[in-house]
Amino acid sequence: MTLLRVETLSKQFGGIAAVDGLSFAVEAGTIHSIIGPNGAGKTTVLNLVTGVYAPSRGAVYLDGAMVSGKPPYELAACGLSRTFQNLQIYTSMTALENVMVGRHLRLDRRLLPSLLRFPGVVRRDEAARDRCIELMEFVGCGRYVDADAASLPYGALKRLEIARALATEPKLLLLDEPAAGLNATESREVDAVIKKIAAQGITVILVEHDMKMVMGISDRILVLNHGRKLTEGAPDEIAAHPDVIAAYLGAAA
Amino acid sequence: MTSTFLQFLFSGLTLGAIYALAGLGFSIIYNASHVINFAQGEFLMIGAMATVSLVGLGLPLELAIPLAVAIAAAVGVALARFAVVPAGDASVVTVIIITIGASILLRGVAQVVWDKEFHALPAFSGTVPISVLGATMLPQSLWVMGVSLAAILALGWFFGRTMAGKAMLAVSYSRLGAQLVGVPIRRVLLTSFALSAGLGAIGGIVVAPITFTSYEAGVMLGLKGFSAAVLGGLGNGLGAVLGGLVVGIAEAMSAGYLSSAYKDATAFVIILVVLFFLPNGLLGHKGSERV
Amino acid sequence: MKAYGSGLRTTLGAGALALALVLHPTAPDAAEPPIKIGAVLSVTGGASFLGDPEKKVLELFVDRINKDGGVKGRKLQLTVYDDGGAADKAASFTKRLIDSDGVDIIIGGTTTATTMAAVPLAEKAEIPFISLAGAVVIVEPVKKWVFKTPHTDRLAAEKVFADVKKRGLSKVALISEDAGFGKSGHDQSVLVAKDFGIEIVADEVYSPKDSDVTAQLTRLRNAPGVQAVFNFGFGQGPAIVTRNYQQLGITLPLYQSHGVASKEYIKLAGPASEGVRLPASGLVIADQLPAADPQKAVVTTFKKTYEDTYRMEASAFAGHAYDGLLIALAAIDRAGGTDKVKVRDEIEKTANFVGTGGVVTMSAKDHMGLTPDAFHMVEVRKGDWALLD
Amino acid sequence: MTSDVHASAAPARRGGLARALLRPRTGGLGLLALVIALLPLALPNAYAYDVAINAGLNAIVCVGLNLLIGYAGQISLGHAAFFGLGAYASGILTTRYGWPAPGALAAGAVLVGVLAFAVARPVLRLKGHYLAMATLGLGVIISIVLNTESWITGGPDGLMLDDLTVLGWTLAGDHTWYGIVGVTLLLTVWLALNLIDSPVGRALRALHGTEIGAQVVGVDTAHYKVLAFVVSAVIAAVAGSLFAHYAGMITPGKAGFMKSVELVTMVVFGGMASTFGAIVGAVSLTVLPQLLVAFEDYESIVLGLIMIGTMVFMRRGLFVTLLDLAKSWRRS
Repeated sequence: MTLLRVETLSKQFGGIAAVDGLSFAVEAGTIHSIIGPNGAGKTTVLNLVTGVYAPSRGAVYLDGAMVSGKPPYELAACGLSRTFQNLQIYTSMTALENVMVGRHLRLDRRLLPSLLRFPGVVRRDEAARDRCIELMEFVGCGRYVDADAASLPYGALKRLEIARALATEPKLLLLDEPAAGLNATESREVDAVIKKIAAQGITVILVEHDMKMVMGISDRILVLNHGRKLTEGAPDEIAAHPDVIAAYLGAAA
Repeated sequence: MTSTFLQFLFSGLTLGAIYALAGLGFSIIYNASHVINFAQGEFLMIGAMATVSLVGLGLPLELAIPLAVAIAAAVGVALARFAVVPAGDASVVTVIIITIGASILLRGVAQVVWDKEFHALPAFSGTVPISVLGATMLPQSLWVMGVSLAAILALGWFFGRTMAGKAMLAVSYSRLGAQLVGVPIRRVLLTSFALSAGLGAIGGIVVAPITFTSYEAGVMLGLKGFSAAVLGGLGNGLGAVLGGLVVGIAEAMSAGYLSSAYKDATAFVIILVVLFFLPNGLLGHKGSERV
Repeated sequence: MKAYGSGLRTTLGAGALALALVLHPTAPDAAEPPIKIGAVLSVTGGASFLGDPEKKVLELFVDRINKDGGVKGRKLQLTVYDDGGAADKAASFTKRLIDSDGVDIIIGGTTTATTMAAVPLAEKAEIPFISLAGAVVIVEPVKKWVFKTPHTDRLAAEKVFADVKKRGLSKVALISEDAGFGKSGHDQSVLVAKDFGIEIVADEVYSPKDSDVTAQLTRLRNAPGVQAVFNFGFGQGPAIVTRNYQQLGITLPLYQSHGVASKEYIKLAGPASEGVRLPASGLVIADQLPAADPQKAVVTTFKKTYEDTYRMEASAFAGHAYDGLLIALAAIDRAGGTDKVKVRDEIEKTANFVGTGGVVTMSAKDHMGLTPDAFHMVEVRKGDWALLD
Repeated sequence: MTSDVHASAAPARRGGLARALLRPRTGGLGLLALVIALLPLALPNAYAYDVAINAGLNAIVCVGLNLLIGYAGQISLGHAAFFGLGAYASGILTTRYGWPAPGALAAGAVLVGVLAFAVARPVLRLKGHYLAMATLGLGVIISIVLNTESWITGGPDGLMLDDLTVLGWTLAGDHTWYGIVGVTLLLTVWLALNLIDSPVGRALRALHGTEIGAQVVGVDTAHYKVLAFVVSAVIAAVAGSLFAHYAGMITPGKAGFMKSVELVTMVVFGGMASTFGAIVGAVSLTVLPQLLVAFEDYESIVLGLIMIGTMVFMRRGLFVTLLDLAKSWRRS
């Protein structure tokens, strides 16, 4: 079953096409990676899919319904969640509170009950707290529960974003370079977390430079170059594809 | 009919040029530090009050003006050195409060050093009105407009052609980037305050024959200057001038055709409407969020 | 009463220095508690050019009277608070004077707004209160504990309209400052215009800090049938009006209010002020008063004392504070102490008191005690005041 | 980052009673109640009560404004206008139309709420200094209307109010007003603390950190900014109503730009994103000018120096910096 379908998607910044007529589809329950050299338009694709940017042309369909043009918070309600290459952490909150914001849509967020602290609000908050602590343990930053987010090391913040994204209970999770800036051990740990997420039935779109990780965990890989699809296929097909090698090695080929 | 309209327009241009001069200083400091200096109006006041008192001491105007500008620039540097630089990377609002504190301090010093009276400077080229198609304008208004124009040209030259100006521009685009290529951030900041205070003082001096001056004169000029700078687009000198003219003409037209009680309100309504459609002002750069 | 009044007049003639001696020639008894005088003035802010001289006057004369032994053998103790022109601060400081400092009498309220904020407090605490602000509302209706020394804006409007009428004109355009003094003056002008058969043909306002009013003046000039213009305001505004008036080449007679009756105005407005008429108190034209004028001695002495000390012109506003202080002290002297009820009664009985603002005779119905005669119509000629009547 | 955030996030059930007492909603609120209850012992006269009541009223506004500035990260240089509108609504409805005071207070709050809601969305699209400009403009426009329409507002001289009567009882006197303001302050603080530690409050703090980061987990950032704006405006309006009845008069100056700046200064001075910091800021900057009167002509010089000094050396505000200092001192 196709969860996400992207059709002739284009995005222009001042006349320059960052993404140009891109089409692809993501099957439910798979790990679908997007790779490509720097400036290929990977992050732009993620921003277009999650509603951070509005597409110049083309459309995005989630579960068959057109969702392009919707703002990110509405897409979150549709089951889309993501992490960021440049971390988007709420630095004035604790680590746990960061994850709890991920529960936003699942909590009583009306003004009056919050102001008057209705018992229902408290009860659901408590439940959310427990759930979020579990999630933090799940991604491997359980020991930072009470810490200020600003005091967390970089690697932990990357996981914290994953936990926050998971807290929304997404159908589709988009990870933007979750291993960037991590050392080898940390990378393997994140690797394992992604596998566990996929095992729970959550579809994952992964943008990553760490080829070892991508080749190891992806069901399917989309290769971008200059905002266009270079090729798409299973990891072993991609590894052998001459265009991919050329693109990565530069114009020499 | 035409002469009435023309009279309102002259009135608006006079006001607009005054606001533009007040607004320019906001832009310079904003460029170098992304600080909104709420003590900017006080620089104008210091320039005018210092000139008044130096003239009172018997100095000729030609000597009093550069001295007063130097005094204001020194105050500007001191403000940057002792209040803004030590604040370092404090939040925007914190720095705003610091500059508000500075404006209170400078007004306090002014009322002790000088007095609480209103003072007038003699008009530079007399007070015989210039008549155009039945409408009149004072020669001093031309001085104000001329100085605004000269300031814009001088700033254009400074930022476009001199090393110090380019360094300042570099800082406005990327603080870190500028630091990496060896721009002395701190000196740029101090220079920007000196420049902005000096320019403010010149503005204060040329408008003093029209508006008079007192230790509190900076409050109104600061507020209007801030409005002009924001309306035009922060960090854009040409924008500040354009913003000043829009506010000034809006006030005069409103006082002339609508209601003198609501002229300030009309100006603010225009500012609000412009900002709703152009959230970064008339000539401001469109900021994009990178994620 | 009469004897006292004339006694005081002679002392004033000899300067405040002699005042205390006549009031009480014996040396003060150290055991006597001081007479506590409180003042809430707008020493800073938009009305600082009113409040600052007021404060200077109170300090100067309290100091002098103390040097000469005080009143009834008791020293004066002055507490001045600066409300910065803000009404709520004035209310707060008035409370402080009453509750914390325990003063015997309050002088001040530089502006109408600050006065009106303090009035209910003084009434409630039953403490004599002498305001230095202009508007009629302060003493109309009469409030038991509240008095004022300056002329009202209504008197000024009446004086101006009488002069307009004398010139055979009847269509007047108003331009007033959009704040306390100007607004109140404007309202009073509109109110009394009818009594003089004067028609208000145009009505414009400006903000206290406006730097150009040519747009408003252009509208006034274009008003049908306009014969004279009357500007009610104080501070820099009237000077800007005057300059813009000349710039536009308007030749109709221009009247200003008593709010700008100081040399400062002529200095700021420059040659544009030639021919401008306004109502002024005797103090403003001290040197031009005929020798026979009852105020001549008082205003000349006051002016000299103040100007010798502070090296700046004694404005009418400084005079209001002087009048307020002396009326208060005279009442305390007559009351034989600081009993608030007695002092209040004595203030109300003030009669033929010659102050800088005019000759004051109060009554239960009149807590100001000045008549239109207290004003002189003056015209600016060659950069100085010329007395018209 | 801040005291409130620290403590509120700590799960109480794991900390037990001692930790619960350190939480702002229990310990902090209790301490505040204690201070309010005991302060009268140290207030020698009516003037001291007056300062305390004004400090309390400012604190109420600042606790609300802090939700917007400190927590949601949106500056407003126009909040005095909402304070003023609340005050004028009370004044006009009770004196000119004979409304009962509680009805007038509620009407003022509703009016301000509706007005704030109407303007909030376009205004809050703006960021940083542009937002500051727009809120400033909004405030100035409102204060000009209050100053000009003297047929109903009394113009520059202001409006006089009668004593507050509720159900036949006349509420007057410093002690009564101290009580009213004290209880209102406690209530406001309780509401603010509740809100901060709720899904709504977390959404506000999240969007302050990063708007895009908040949006992708489902936070409609525009909606929550509007919410914070409206809530803080309504709180300001209520405080304004109380002020008008207490002071017995209201002038346009109370709604003006300078008052707005003063309010923001209080919030930042005490410490942004800290409810108790806002109170400390409001109280310090209400009391300070009263003390500085002793400096006479040098008053504004000293005030300016104190403001600069505090913000340079305690960038995060008086209360927050001192609290952090106390914490690190205790730890070491």
